[in-house]
Amino acid sequence: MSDTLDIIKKLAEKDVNEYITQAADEGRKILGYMCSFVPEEIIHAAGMVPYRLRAVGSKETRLGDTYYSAINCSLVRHIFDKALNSEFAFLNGVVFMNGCDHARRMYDNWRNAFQTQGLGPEFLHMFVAPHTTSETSFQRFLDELRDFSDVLEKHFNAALTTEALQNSIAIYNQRRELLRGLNEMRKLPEPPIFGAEMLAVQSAMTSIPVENAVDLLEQLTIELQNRRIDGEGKLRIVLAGGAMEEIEHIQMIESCGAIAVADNLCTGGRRADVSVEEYGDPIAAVAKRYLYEVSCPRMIDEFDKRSASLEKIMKDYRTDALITEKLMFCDLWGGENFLLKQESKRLGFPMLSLEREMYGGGEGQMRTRVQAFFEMVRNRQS
Amino acid sequence: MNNPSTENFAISRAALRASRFGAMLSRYPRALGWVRRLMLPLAIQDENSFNKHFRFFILLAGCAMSDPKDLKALGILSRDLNAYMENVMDEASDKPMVWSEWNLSNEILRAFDVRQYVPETFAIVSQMAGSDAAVEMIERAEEEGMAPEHCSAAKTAVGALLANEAPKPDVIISSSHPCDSVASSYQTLQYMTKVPMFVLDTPYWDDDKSFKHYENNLWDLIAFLEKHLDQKLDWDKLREICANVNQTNHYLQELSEMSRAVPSPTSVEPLLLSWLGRMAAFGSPNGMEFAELVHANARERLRKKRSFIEKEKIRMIWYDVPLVFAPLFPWLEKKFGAVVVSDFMGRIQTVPIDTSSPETMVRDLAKTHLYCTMVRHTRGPAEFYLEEFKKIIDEYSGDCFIFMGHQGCKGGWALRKMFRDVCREAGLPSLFVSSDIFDKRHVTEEEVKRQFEDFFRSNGLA
Amino acid sequence: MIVAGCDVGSLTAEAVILKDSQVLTSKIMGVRATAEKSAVCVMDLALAQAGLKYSDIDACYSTGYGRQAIPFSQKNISEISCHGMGAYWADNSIRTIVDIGGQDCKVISIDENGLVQEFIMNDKCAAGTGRCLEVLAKALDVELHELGPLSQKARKPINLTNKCSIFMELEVMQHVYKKRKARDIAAGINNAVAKRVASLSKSVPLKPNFAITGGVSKNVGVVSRMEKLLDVKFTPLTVDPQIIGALGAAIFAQKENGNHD
Amino acid sequence: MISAGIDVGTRFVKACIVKDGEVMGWAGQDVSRDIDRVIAGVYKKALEQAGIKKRQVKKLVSTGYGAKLVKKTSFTMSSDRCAAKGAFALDPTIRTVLDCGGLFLTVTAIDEKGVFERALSNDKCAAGSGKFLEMSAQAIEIPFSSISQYAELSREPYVISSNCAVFAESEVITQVNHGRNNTDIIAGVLHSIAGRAATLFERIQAQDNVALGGGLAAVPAFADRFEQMTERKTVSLPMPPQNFGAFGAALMAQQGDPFKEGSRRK
Repeated sequence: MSDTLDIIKKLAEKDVNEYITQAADEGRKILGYMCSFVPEEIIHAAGMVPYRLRAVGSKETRLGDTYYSAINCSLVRHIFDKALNSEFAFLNGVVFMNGCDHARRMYDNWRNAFQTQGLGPEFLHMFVAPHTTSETSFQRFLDELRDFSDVLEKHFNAALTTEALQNSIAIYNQRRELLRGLNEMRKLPEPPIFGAEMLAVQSAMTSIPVENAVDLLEQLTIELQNRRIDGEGKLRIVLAGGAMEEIEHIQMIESCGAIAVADNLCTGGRRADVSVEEYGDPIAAVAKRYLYEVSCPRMIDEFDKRSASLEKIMKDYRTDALITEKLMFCDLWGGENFLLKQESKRLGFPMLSLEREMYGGGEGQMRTRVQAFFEMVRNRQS
Repeated sequence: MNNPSTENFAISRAALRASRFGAMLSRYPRALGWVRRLMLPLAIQDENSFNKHFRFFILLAGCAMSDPKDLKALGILSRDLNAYMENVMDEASDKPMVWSEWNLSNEILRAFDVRQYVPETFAIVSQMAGSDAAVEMIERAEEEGMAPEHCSAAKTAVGALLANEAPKPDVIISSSHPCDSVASSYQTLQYMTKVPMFVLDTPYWDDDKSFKHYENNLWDLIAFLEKHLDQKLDWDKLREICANVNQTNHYLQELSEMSRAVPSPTSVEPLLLSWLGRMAAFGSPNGMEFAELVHANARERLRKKRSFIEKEKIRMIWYDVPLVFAPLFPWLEKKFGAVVVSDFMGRIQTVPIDTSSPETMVRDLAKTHLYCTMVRHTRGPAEFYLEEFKKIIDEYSGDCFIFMGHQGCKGGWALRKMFRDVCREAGLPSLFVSSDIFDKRHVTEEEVKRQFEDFFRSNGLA
Repeated sequence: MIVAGCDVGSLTAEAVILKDSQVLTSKIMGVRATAEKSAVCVMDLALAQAGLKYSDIDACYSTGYGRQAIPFSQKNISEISCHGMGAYWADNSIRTIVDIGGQDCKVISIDENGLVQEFIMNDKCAAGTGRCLEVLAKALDVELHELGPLSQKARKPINLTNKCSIFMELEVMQHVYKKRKARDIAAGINNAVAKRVASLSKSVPLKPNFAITGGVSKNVGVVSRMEKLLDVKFTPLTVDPQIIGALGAAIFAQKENGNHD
Repeated sequence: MISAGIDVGTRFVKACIVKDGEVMGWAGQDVSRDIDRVIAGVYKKALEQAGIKKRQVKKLVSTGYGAKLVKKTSFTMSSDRCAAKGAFALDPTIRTVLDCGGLFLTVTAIDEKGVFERALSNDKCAAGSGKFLEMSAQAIEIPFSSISQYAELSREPYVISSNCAVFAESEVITQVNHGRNNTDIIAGVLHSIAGRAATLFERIQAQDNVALGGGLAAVPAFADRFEQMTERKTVSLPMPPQNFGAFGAALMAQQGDPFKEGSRRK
């Protein structure tokens, strides 16, 4: 029994938690953001708390649909629905990113709602990241990070010093190191934590101040030392995909006879444990980490690297199979699925693609597919 | 499934034959104009095995263009189009083959000694073959596991590759505009062809930093091409092309402005054709001549206060164009006297290129690329669409707005509310049709027509 | 040894009892309010027919949508594995099974032991399922079982272009209103469904021999069209295609519990 | 003057006979393969009810999805406009009409003179339509007429958010297998359809008063849920909601040239 894990799981189930309220009470500003490319360190260095927007708790997309259409991704529809329902009223600002077409349009829609319906907050910023990893793109990204720092300084009257940024990098690296430690344990034949639980941990970590995250992760690491999941007869799988919040979904997969020991999910462990270099120009170090390490299908020139990194994960974590998770209408993961399928044929690992809508149900069909897939993997192994 | 045709370029060859036939016909524009006029009532009926060929003929004979002079211009354009297709299919050529994305205007490529292929335009080429090849290619790609949500143009590109309809590339050029679909499908094309690919990173904003960034990208592209093609860029040739482009753009831009007149002396068709020209004839003497001619014809009509279509009753502003339902335009014209006075696809809004030095050329090319249709709107914030839209509403005396939404365009669909708000403020009735530019499976022609009819009726336009 | 398999699907529930690798009895019935009730009911019927009691069954496995909710089963196995195994048992030369059920369709590739090697199941859209056929048949105003024979007589099948089965229904209605012949529309419907399933099969290696199961396998129109599209011949199975799932479950029960003879 | 309106929808055909703005008779029937006979039959029934002869009808106007199937009409008119017309004639305080039909949800805004302002339809998706409710009710074996009674018993509606009506149906079956009450399921289905209607309602920025038309509006539980969601009261009109279209069409016929009204062109 792990107390900290239970605390963390509770955190993942809600969007507002006591840590965030406490930080707000202490006068810290909370800045919402949408995508893994948004540099948390810079927000933190400006004295604010970065907070990742999630769809958790959303039951419908009624208001979101007044802006978005039925061919838009259910994640953004849920999140924007929550926004229109004033469920993100505790935020002092939101940073959007040109991650994908659905998400980047939220910048437009939110501004429109701000103008027409007075939907807060006032600070709505578009953070732009390149789609390629060329030197030219790197320089542009560096520039964008500097501009972002300036904007934050100006708007929130904050002083974003080099020293502050170095400190922020250090504490975020601490969080990453702890996650790395947990991931090491997941490589064991008897991992201490289920994939569903790990997703909860990762989701929770982006919804609380990093200082609390480090504390919780430290306790969790200690508690998990003695926790073991019986891996006997269970397949070890890796999950890949875009945004994934539904803990129950991974529980369903694991209940079919598997443990998810690693993931490359947007809202999960995708490169979450890769640190920022702590020497040299801190902004450049941040730029390097975010541009080169958050490999997402939106980066057009990096598929080989993504594939190699997935292959390495599969080897390091000794996984039996890959399950990809895609939200309906996601062009980027649609393409990535296709490529991974080709890779799975080339490299000979079993792969299953699942498609779903955020909190959209469909468990029955999904379970049949997963169970049959696991049976198939076992048949192939024997 | 049906056995894949082993013959390479089967569809493209058929398209070329048809296009040559069209070019031949356009040598007798007056006669063609009459035949067209007589046959049009048949073509605007629903598609069945009987009139499929009629419709195909109408499409070849200039869609809704009826002025013989315009048909002559089409003939000029089709020369380059034919040359483009011949080039694509010329497997014996030892010139390197470069694939370049639809939205990239390709002046720089033309200044190299290469053959060029625009993967997405296969959908248009296949339509010229008078067949449902586009849908076949889409199905082909989907069967192979391509994501159904991808833009149908991207799916056709992949399908064409699978069906041996695409030439083998030596290099690929892509970019991150206009949408995720492109970003994703080019990774697929690169994976399947395993050749070097250069990706231009499209900036989001319209500020100096963004233009500079794109300009740097173009310099990178030139370095990349010089390295992989083992050639030097011919700057003199580029200068000549840029000069032609300036002229062409000047004509087309004026042409799109002329639609402000009531009745409109021109419509979306010449502009769309110029768009097709973008792939085959941009910066070429023929392309320029085409632009000059359609421009002169429209000016002539403007002077005489004559309308482009027979009886102009409804002036429509369009969002996107349903290429798959090309006979829709003649139908709208005949039945309702409806003419497209402005749209986001055909509208040319750009800057002249300063040809005085390589630096100025690359600097201004960067701008022209970013001001290119679709790229101009999709890459940035909603204002890029809406400000232009408001201007169109102010200037073009439109009666209604048609949002012929396209399934691939998630970013556009996400802005639907704002488009609607603008329309409401302007008191402009709006129709939102869910369709697809190349995929007939999404909605039938009958259904689209029904929606149009209801919409015109409801709003007292017809 | 006596084993049983129970398949509770979305529309029907089936039970099969095997004794020493021979089918002792099989039962099919429409589903009841809950999966549990359906299972108990159909198994009661099967047991009664065979003159057996629950305690006589050495092992019972379950499959189908309701597979988790069946009280008397020791293990549940996905219907994909069961269909593979069931078809293999009926004819051990079968390597590819196309199953078109009410709510879904799947293509299954099995190895020389009847075990699943590869499979695909529709997840994008329900067009290409039995339910879709049912809806379209209703729009055409014919019974589901008439659709196959009717389509065989078609001369000029219509072309249904729509992707969504609900909107396909409107398309069918439009053709009806235009007075197209019912047989041509029926053929159009069957072709559309066959095409959907055929395109799904592309992602699975198609190895001979082929079998087609599920309710739609009774529709000759779809089956013959599929054969044409995939360029294959389906081997007729000696077992009622509807009990294949339950049969597969029973065989798994036997394999995993029997003394390896 | 006596006029008639026929509304050929995706699920039902309705006919209405009107004399000087007063309803004389109306009838409705399911669509079926022999649509011509259905239309003729419905028309005949309506005439019988009105107690008049066919030739007494001066003008006939058709509307709805299959408006063109009606022969000898004076003209056809879009259903959004007819429904609005019908509702406004019954109650001139109406500013918004939400027509919830078999496959399409349409919301229409009208001004204080009853002039059509704008209309919106749902996205091309059947999951928010009467068809979906019908299919779900069938799947859990609830007769369409008692949907409301069942839905009222629900304590914890299970909300289905799937985008595909057929898949949503299999989701319904899965939930039944998980032992969920059919009352919760039908309430959930109603909830999700009402949600889509409410979205449309939001989109058009609807003004009071509001009238619900179409077959779905005849399901009281649907109307209740819709009211709860939008926090508005809908006006109940002295006519079955399925009939607004046919009634409006008949009124249009009385009015003569319909295209003058509300025309934006100078």
